[in-house]
Amino acid sequence: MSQPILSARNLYKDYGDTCVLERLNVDIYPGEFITVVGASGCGKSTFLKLILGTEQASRGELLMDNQPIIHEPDEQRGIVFQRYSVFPHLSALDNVMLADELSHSRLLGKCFGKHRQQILKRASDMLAKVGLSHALNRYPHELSGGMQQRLAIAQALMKKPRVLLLDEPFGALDPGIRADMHKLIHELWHQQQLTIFMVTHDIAEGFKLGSRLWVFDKVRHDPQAPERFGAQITYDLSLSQSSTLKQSELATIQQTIHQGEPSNE
Amino acid sequence: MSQPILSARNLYKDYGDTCVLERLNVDIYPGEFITVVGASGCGKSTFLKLILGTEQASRGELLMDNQPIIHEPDEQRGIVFQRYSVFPHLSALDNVMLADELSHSRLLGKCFGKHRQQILKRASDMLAKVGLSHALNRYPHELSGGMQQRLAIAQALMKKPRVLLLDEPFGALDPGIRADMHKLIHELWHQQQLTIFMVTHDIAEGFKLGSRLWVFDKVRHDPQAPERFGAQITYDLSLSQSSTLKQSELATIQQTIHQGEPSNE
Amino acid sequence: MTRLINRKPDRASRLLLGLLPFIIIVALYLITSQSRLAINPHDKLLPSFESIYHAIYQMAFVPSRRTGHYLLWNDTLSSLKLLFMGVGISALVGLIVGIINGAIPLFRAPLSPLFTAFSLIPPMAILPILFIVFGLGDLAKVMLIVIGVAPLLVRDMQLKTLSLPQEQLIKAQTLGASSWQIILRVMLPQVLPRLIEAVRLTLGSAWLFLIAAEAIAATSGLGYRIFLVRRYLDMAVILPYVVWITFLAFLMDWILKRISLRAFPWYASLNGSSNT
Amino acid sequence: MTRLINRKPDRASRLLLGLLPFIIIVALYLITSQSRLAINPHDKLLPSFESIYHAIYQMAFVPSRRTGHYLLWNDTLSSLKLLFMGVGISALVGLIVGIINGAIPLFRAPLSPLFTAFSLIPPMAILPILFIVFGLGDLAKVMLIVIGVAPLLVRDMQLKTLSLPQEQLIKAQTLGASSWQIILRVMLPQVLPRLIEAVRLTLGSAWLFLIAAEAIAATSGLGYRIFLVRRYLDMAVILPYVVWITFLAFLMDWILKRISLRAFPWYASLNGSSNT
Amino acid sequence: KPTFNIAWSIYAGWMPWEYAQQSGILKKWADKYNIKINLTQVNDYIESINQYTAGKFAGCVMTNMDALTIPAASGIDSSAIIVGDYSDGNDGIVLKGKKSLRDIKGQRVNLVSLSVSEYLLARALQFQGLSEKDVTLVNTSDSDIVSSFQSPDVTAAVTWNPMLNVIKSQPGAHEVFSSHMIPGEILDLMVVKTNILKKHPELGKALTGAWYETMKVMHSDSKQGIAARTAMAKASGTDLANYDQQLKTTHMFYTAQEALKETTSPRLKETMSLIARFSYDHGLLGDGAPSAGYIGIQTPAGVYGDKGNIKFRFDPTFMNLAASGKL
Ligand SMILES: Nc1ncnc2c1ncn2[C@@H]1O[C@H](COP(=O)(O)OP(=O)(O)OP(=O)(O)O)[C@@H](O)[C@H]1O
Ligand SMILES: Nc1ncnc2c1ncn2[C@@H]1O[C@H](COP(=O)(O)OP(=O)(O)OP(=O)(O)O)[C@@H](O)[C@H]1O
Ligand SMILES: [Mg+2]
Ligand SMILES: [Mg+2]
Repeated sequence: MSQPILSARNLYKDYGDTCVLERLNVDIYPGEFITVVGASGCGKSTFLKLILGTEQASRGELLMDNQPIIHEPDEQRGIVFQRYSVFPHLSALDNVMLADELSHSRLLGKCFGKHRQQILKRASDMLAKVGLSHALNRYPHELSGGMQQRLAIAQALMKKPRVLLLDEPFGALDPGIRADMHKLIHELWHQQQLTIFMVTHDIAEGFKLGSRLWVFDKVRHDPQAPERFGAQITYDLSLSQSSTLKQSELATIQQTIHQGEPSNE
Repeated sequence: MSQPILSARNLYKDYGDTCVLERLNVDIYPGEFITVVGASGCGKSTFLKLILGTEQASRGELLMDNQPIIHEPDEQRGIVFQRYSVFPHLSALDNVMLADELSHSRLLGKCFGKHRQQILKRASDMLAKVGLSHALNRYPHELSGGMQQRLAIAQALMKKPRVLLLDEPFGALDPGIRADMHKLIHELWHQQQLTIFMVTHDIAEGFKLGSRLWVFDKVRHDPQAPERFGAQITYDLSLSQSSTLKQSELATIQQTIHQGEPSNE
Repeated sequence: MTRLINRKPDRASRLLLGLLPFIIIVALYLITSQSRLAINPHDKLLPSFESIYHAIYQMAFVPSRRTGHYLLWNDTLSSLKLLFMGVGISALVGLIVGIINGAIPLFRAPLSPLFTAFSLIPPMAILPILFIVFGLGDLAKVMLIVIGVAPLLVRDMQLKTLSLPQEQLIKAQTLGASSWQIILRVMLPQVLPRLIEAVRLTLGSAWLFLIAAEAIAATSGLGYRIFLVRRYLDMAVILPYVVWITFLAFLMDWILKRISLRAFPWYASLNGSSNT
Repeated sequence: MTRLINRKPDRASRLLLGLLPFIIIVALYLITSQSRLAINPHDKLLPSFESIYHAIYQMAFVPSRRTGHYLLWNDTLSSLKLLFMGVGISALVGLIVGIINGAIPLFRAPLSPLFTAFSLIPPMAILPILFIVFGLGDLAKVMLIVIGVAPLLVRDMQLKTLSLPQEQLIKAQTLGASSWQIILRVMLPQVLPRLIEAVRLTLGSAWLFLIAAEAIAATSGLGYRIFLVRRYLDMAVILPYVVWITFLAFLMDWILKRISLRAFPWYASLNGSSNT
Repeated sequence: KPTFNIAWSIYAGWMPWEYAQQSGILKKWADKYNIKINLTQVNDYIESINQYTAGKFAGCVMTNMDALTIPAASGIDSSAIIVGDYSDGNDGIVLKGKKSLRDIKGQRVNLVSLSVSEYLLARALQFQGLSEKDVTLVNTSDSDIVSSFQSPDVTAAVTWNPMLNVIKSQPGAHEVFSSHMIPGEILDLMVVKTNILKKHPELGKALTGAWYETMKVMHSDSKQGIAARTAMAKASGTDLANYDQQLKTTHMFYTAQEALKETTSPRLKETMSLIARFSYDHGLLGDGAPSAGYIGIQTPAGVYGDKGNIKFRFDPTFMNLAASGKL
């Protein structure tokens, strides 16, 4: 197997006295599609932020290509959030063109003339890939939720990121549109040979999309001080072998995820 | 069969030149659970508003108990929206107590002493029914989306409405929580012998919950003036017989619903 | 028996109802004015409509004997010039400092408390200091507006910049944007419509400061005229001037709203408050 | 090489950086003051810290020989009394008229245009009229504040009431609420925290009007004192008074913010703007 | 008890009113005539006259010029019952860096427009054979004239005390003209509405009685006199030395006899005609005024202007009573 693109070594993350993530040791290899499930508030987004560089590990290290990861978002790591991922003041085309414009014009962040034409071409192609050819000049608020997420993905892919991070990207979408998006992201994963790390609340989605599924959960509990221990990766399933998963295990996972939802307390 | 609780007679609804609903003729009987699916913008919410009384028919009539329906929301018709259904400035308990307080104190809309105790008792019972006993004193913003919708249902049921209207009540919820809510609403329907009218985007939900499923769709199309013709009820299925539904029909319905979603244009 | 909150007047009655209070006010004025004038025909407090009309005619369409200017237009021009300069400079300061404060924590740390303190100082109290520092010319008046308005705009722009979703900034960074590029292409365009909105909200204060400054030292201007003719209680001039200022204020507000709707079509839909 | 926008000073350096501009201002003052005093020891423009201290001591801790009052406290009390009355009345008017306007279309139709027009009139321009109508006592000063502030509050409350989700009003009606009950139990409590916020925003204008009014007709008050000693250019009194007014303004803002957070815990989470 | 509201504002020659109130002298005289007098201090001089004109006050202190241009021009028949002083250097023109009045030509002059300051300037320019066209007038509020004089772009100002003293003491400032050169033209009066005075002559008696008793106290150099002047100084926001200096340029009529002499002299009528013409030229008599004499001014030496439209009267009745000790 190739070199891991990301590896966590004894990784801890605390916020003050609260331990969120505890002693993570794990490798991610190029081309994997990792889906992450877990109870609400167990630290999934936190782990994603560590990869992104907006948060730093409290102890241990997170390596990218065996180098300490850069503590700031950069072009190697693309991201799509559940919301606010596109720029409301730019049309769909401008949103997608932005990345190239920024790299070609360090001063103005805006290109003109021939350069612009080239970038425009690339951006239109990308928008065509995500099925937005008919909405090039619309503003995000004129797009439906599903179209906005397509746009966000197209925008992120323009930079050819080594890792694409998705934090519940389809959480706000209706079931029908969600199914379309699943198809799209799966196609793009194959076509562009991406490494994808996706957080989701929907375990079915996790199984359906991923090549590998993680479950985050607390192993140790201190009833007096629930914030004392952090979450770990309790299941790490390679989904090609998922058929061997026992029914009882599946039920456990299902339960794990839902225990964070307060309505079931 | 008993008298219909609601009946539409040649009902039309126009907004200016736009015809939204066209010649509806239909009866709803007490105890039915009607689920309504249809493309986005086809007039599902509009029909619900007609029942609620916040909109009036342009032509034809809408009868409740064979009387013209009251053109203003009242206590006979409870409602749960997708959002904004509970009062953010009241705790869960106060939200549910509100209905009784309003009817007992016309002037202040607030009860004290013994009265208050009685109402409090009723409200707590109702909250227990929807599984919110542990969150009596929390404000809505301290509740998860699912809990807020439970609260909204509890609030609406305090008035024992003759018809309970639900406009995509679970549209904003995660799949896991959604399943819990399905169970809850089904139980309440049986226990309280409600007449329920529910709009949804999720066709599976429609089939699973309802005793009768409607599909709204435009029958006639004028390519030059798409706003000329309104939607009608193209399928009206009694779900006890739904097993006889042909696979091809199901596919048609599925497609109908999705044609409104702009991302598939 | 629909509820009161559900009873909606139609367009025509809404218009009529809207005019009603103004008609009542005018009628009340006429009655009291006439009864006062019946007692003392020289009364200047509530002049008759004829004298008001005469005064307007004199101010607007007859050149002044002393200077040869049409006083109303001259006053309006000179006030508007100062107002535009003051508000323009404030907007520029507010935009630049506000964005920098919002974007860069190292600037925010020293500048934010400073501007908060500034925004709390009542500008009228430091008028003497202003006159000493900036003289008595137009500069002092413009500066009074700037000192009164700019700190508010700075704070508003800073808040708006800070309230941009963190996700957007992260996204921009993953697209390779530098700090400067983020300011230029992500923050600036999104903050601009809010600037117009904030300017609209502070326009009232700007007028206030301008009138106060003109009352204290000036040779022309709308506020100057009002406080000058106050010396002989010439309400026939003061009243139309007040109405005129109110109209100008309304016009500016309306124009800014139009501009914002035109230039930033995406903004109105994001933010219901834009039709304030 | 992290980006500038990502470099965040820690608590201690943030505090230091925050103090920095104030230290610079004080230092600059000291230097220019000393150089002026070296040329002319009687210079009143930039008094030394000793004379300022002496003036503060005289104003705050030595009873006036004439009246036996401690002037600073007396002035503060008299100003605050008027301010509270003016702002209080404005808040009440704003709340009541604003909610009624927002709730009942039949009232909104005539009242909304009226208050919009009122809110555009610059109160300074009608100051002479106000004094004539309301006399020279406290009433005129309170009224100036009310006329300047209340229309803004009315509009804000009206907008806030109108912006309550339609769904809530429908829901309340399905629970059997009458118009009055909806106003009382749904609208009023949700609009109250916004009232506090709006009052905070208009407090600056209220101070402005108070100071302007006190300058024209008063026998005590912070604005009065500043205008009285202005004739003698007694900066040793003016400067501490300005700082004191600024501090009072800050204090009031802070207290209102606290009250809002305490009394309406649900509001802050709904509305990010409450930590303005 | 009939109650009367009287307004006054801060000025060297009017500070005795404050003392009369503080010391109880005013109340004593009011009680004597069985009336009640409320004395109100108004910070802004013009506002006090406006209020008087609008009907909020029965009486008000003002200069002869303002009495003509504001109440009288608004049709309020007013009587000056006490002539308290005339400005004898209390109003002045100050130039920065220039020593002669001639140098004022072409300058921007800061003053309260349409006030006695402008009258003083007009008179000064007349002496030099200049006219107002030779200067640019900048209307400047009296309370801000001092601070504005600090700025380099202000080079000329016309104002009155106490501001005048502060400005004069600035380095480089020279007083090039003062009311000392036009004695008796700027008179400071107690003005009462004529109709009220007719109905309640006891108001005039009480005010006049209180005034001259205060004058007596203040004029002496006894301990009591110094205490009185110290109180007046404090009330006007300054100290005794400064206040005494202001009094030096105020020609107070400490006795009723002195005041009467001024009031009954034919010079008063001439002065008033000058002022009426000045006011007419500046449009202060209103747009409807056909001539300077449109408003009749009654003085003991005769009426200036329209006898059928007398709105401003110098009424020596009460000063006469005071002089002859009949109050
Ligand atoms: N900046 C922060 N300061 C303190 N605690 C934080 C911070 N960010 C997150 N936390 C805490 O860390 C824990 C994990 O949060 P995180 O957002 O990673 O959860 P999550 O698994 O993404 O949950 P969800 O499914 O709701 O998105 C939570 O308990 C949260 O309260
Ligand atoms: N107040 C209104 N004025 C004019 N047109 C309206 C109004 N309300 C709704 N419409 C139009 O009526 C049509 C039906 O709207 P409605 O909200 O009932 O659709 P819907 O079926 O509920 O759609 P969705 O699934 O998106 O909620 C839409 O085309 C909409 O634009
Ligand atoms: Mg998360
Ligand atoms: Mg709908």
